[in-house]
Amino acid sequence: MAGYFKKMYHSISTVLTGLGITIKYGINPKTEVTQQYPEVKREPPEGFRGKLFVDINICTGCTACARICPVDAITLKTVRDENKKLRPVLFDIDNARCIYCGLCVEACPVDNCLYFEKKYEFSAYSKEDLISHFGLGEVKPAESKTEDKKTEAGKEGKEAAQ
Amino acid sequence: MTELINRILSGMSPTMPLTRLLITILIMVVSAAIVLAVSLLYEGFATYAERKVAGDIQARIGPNRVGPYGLLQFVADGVKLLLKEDIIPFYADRWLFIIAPYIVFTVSFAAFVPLSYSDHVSIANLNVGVLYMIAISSVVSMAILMGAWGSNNKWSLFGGMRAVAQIVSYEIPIVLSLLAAIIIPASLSMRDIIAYQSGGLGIFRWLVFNNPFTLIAFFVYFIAAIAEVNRTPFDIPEAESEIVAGYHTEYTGMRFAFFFMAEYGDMFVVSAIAATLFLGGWQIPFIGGIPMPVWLREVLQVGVFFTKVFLLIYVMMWIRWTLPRLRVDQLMELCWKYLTPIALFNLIGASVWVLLLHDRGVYDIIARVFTR
Amino acid sequence: MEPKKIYGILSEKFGGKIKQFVENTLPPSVLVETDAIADVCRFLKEGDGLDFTSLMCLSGVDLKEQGRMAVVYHLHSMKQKHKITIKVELDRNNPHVQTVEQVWPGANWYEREAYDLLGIVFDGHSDLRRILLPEDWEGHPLRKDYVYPKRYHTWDV
Amino acid sequence: MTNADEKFMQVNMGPQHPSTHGVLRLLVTTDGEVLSGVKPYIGYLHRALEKIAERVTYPQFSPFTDRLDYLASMNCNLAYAMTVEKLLNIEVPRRAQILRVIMAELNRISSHLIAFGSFSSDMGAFTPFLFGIREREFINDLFEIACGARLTYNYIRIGGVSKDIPGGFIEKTREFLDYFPAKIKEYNELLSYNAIFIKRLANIAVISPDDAFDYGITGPNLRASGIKWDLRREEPYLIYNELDFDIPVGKGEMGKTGDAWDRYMMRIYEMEQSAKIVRQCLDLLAPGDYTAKVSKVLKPPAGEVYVRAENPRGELGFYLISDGSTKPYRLKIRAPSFANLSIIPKLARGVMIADLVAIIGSLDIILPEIDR
Repeated sequence: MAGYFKKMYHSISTVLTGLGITIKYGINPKTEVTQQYPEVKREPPEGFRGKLFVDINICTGCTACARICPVDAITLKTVRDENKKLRPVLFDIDNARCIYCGLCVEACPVDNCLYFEKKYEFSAYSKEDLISHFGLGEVKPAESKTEDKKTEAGKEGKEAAQ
Repeated sequence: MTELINRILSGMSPTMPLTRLLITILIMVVSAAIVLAVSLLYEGFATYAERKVAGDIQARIGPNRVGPYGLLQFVADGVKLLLKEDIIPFYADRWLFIIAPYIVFTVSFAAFVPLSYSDHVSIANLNVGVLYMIAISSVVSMAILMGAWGSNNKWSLFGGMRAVAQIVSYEIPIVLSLLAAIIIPASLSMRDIIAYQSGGLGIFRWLVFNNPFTLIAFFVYFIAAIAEVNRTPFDIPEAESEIVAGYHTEYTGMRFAFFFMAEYGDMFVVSAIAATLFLGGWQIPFIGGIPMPVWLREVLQVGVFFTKVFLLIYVMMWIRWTLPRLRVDQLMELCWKYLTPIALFNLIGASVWVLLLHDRGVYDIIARVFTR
Repeated sequence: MEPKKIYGILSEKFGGKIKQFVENTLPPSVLVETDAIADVCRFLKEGDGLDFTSLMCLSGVDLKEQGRMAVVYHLHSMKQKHKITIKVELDRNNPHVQTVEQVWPGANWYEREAYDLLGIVFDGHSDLRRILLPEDWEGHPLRKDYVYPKRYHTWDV
Repeated sequence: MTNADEKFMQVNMGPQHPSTHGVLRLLVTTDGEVLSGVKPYIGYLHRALEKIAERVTYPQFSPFTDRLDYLASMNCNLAYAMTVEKLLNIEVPRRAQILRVIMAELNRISSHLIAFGSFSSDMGAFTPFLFGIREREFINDLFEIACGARLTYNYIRIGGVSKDIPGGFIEKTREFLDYFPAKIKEYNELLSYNAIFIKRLANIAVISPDDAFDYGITGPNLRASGIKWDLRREEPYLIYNELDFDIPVGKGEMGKTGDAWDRYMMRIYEMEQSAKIVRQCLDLLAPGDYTAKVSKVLKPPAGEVYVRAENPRGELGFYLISDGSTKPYRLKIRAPSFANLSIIPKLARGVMIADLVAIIGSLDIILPEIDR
């Protein structure tokens, strides 16, 4: 019988303790931590991995980024221009495929060439719209020798990258 | 309302039985429409309040997009539910499946009828008001089982079975604890019970303070009432982490909304019973004795009644967002091992109190000591 | 206990069934004859001072160049705090090995996984079904010569 | 579904069920509320990570480990990096080691916060989940400062970490560590010691030490059974042997040792210990290199290693075979949840449906890791 009442006391006291905590939050509006997203936007910190951006004018066309990409999100096509320099005519980054791992940014040998912007809102209505095109388009070629440096690696990665 | 009808009809010639009948029906329909409108509005705001309370407790804001402070959220929800596809499972028992939400909703709506909202505002002042409430709220369990069985879904069936077991069990402590209060005013009419609780600074004549037994009865009733309306920690019939959504797993759109609104309607009803029987109903605390115009008094009384009910509903929401859920057998254990015996002994205690001291409560005794 | 010593105990008990001790793996491994694996495992679990309480990992490996398949058992003792790798090598065309499910019940799922992905059949297993792939999947993807299907039911892959 | 024995009913719990923590399907055979057997079906999230590993280079696989146990990406990164380093014999600089410990332990806290939160919502209490998320946001912010991502960090790399922590990280972490203990106290008062919660969990699904060994259960679930086994102590990696922390073990405070409540409570205790470790590491942090010199193309010598690390959910093991090329020959991932889940058919016999939810939640499984 003593156990019966002890149990009852235990239940009631712990339930009341819990209720005490929740009411503290319930009546104090200062405890609210929600951010009103579309109105209030948080500033991403330095080094935030947002949308990839390529400064195409200083790109050397080395294809290091395309080779390291585990999910094959970067398509790169280079042409030698009249100075025998490799120029990227096609530089597509498929943002739908990108997993924001940052391997390409680290692989890029040129400072401030390939980097993450602080942009995190870039939804689109179709998958094609999610591909950002950075390529130079037509470059006056020295000789019509194009190289397609699409890597084999990570072909299966497509399915895994979400 | 009967009085109203009688008053109108008394001015008419007794030779027009058809007109009398029509007018009676008209008045009934109009008053039913008013109750329906008010209860729908209440249910809408209750869903908003539920979400807002949950938000407050969980350190977030809650609905704030539609209308000022998100107040029109329930309209948006309602429109959304109306536009949802109405799915009836192929293997469902169509008849049961379709009729169940209406029964649940009708029942919860019908329970608004005998409530006494103020001295003169009430739909029907039944002399068996409390009995009527208890009886009609039991029908819910049947309707839930109909819906659950009709869905032809195993999770629904689990929910339905749980709901019936739970509601039937918890009727007992509810009735026993209500009895402990009713024996003092010795009436089943809501109005009489409230009228009995006047005076005493407005609060000390409330039945909850009448004697220690009614105080216990109030808590027993309130706990059992939470179980009766299937809310956490007793929401096992729709425990979403266990049985998906319980009895309304297969319901969509407006049919689901009926179940949903009925839950809030039931919340109002059980809180209103608690307010009526234990917390003095529409009795205005402290300033009840001050003379004032009738219309002001009526408005104040309605306001006070709703305030009490909403406070109790707030407590229900507060409990819901705090506690984890009990298991089925533990729920039954709570009912049969704790609430029912306590309510039973409590009833005996209350009866002895009434037998010895008649209807004098603790306040009366203290007041008598001091006035002597 | 040192892995070398465990190897000593094992070869003393099972003789020729214990084929080889490979030290340059981590943890060092013992190569066991295929038909003795269940006995060896039971001994490893119940033997005095060995107490390999748990099977940490069971992996199938396709050794295509050698025309073999291997099943690798990473064992660990939480009582004695030592660990060892046990290996068996199977015929690649008809990989069969005894189950160790009776020794460590946890092996059940690992063996199903090895069966699913590599097609290694564990004799005596209580419930040898595919575990990760759909039951009607064809082939065993972790084999080195696995051909990717073009279609699965109505989907183009 | 046909069943020879009419007494039993077979129900599919999942793949879409609110409490199966992802896409786990359990074929449940029940007699009313009581389960007579459970058959788990997994693989709905199979992404063939082991096959992918054979097609990508060593550094390229690192982002995929994020997606193993996505609630503890840092720990998965760490285990993978350690595996490859073992193969390549890379010595990691001290600063990188300390940073790794800080990240791993912070991630352990954030993972346990989710475990705590999702378990509480399985048990029907929603508020603790939101509270857990709130604190986790704090840690996510820290990670975002450190590496720029909030969920899939890919921060710990072969040879060290991807970049040094920026200024302000240490202060912010200290701020979190000062703020956190009060919150743990709040969790305990709100949930851990709540009578209903204890009643739901005590003596449920007891895992005896022998069962735990047999099924290869590791991590908090093993320690809850009373076995003091933690890789951070038993096989110290990084700088764990210099740090002072306790390994909480289950003592059966509320029932038998190794019951669901013990398993739940291990996570609360471990959060406290992890906070303690992070505090010590912040004091130890001295300037230095954040990564060892690692060549761009990794070509480990042929060989095989099995390396494991203590993840929030148990021991994550990588069995890596290298054939001397730039790509792994075979990578087997020994996921802790895989082993932890395999005991469910044994535990879930003769318990109730609500208990099954408690068992899944208390084992704290995560499906991406199981299905790989």
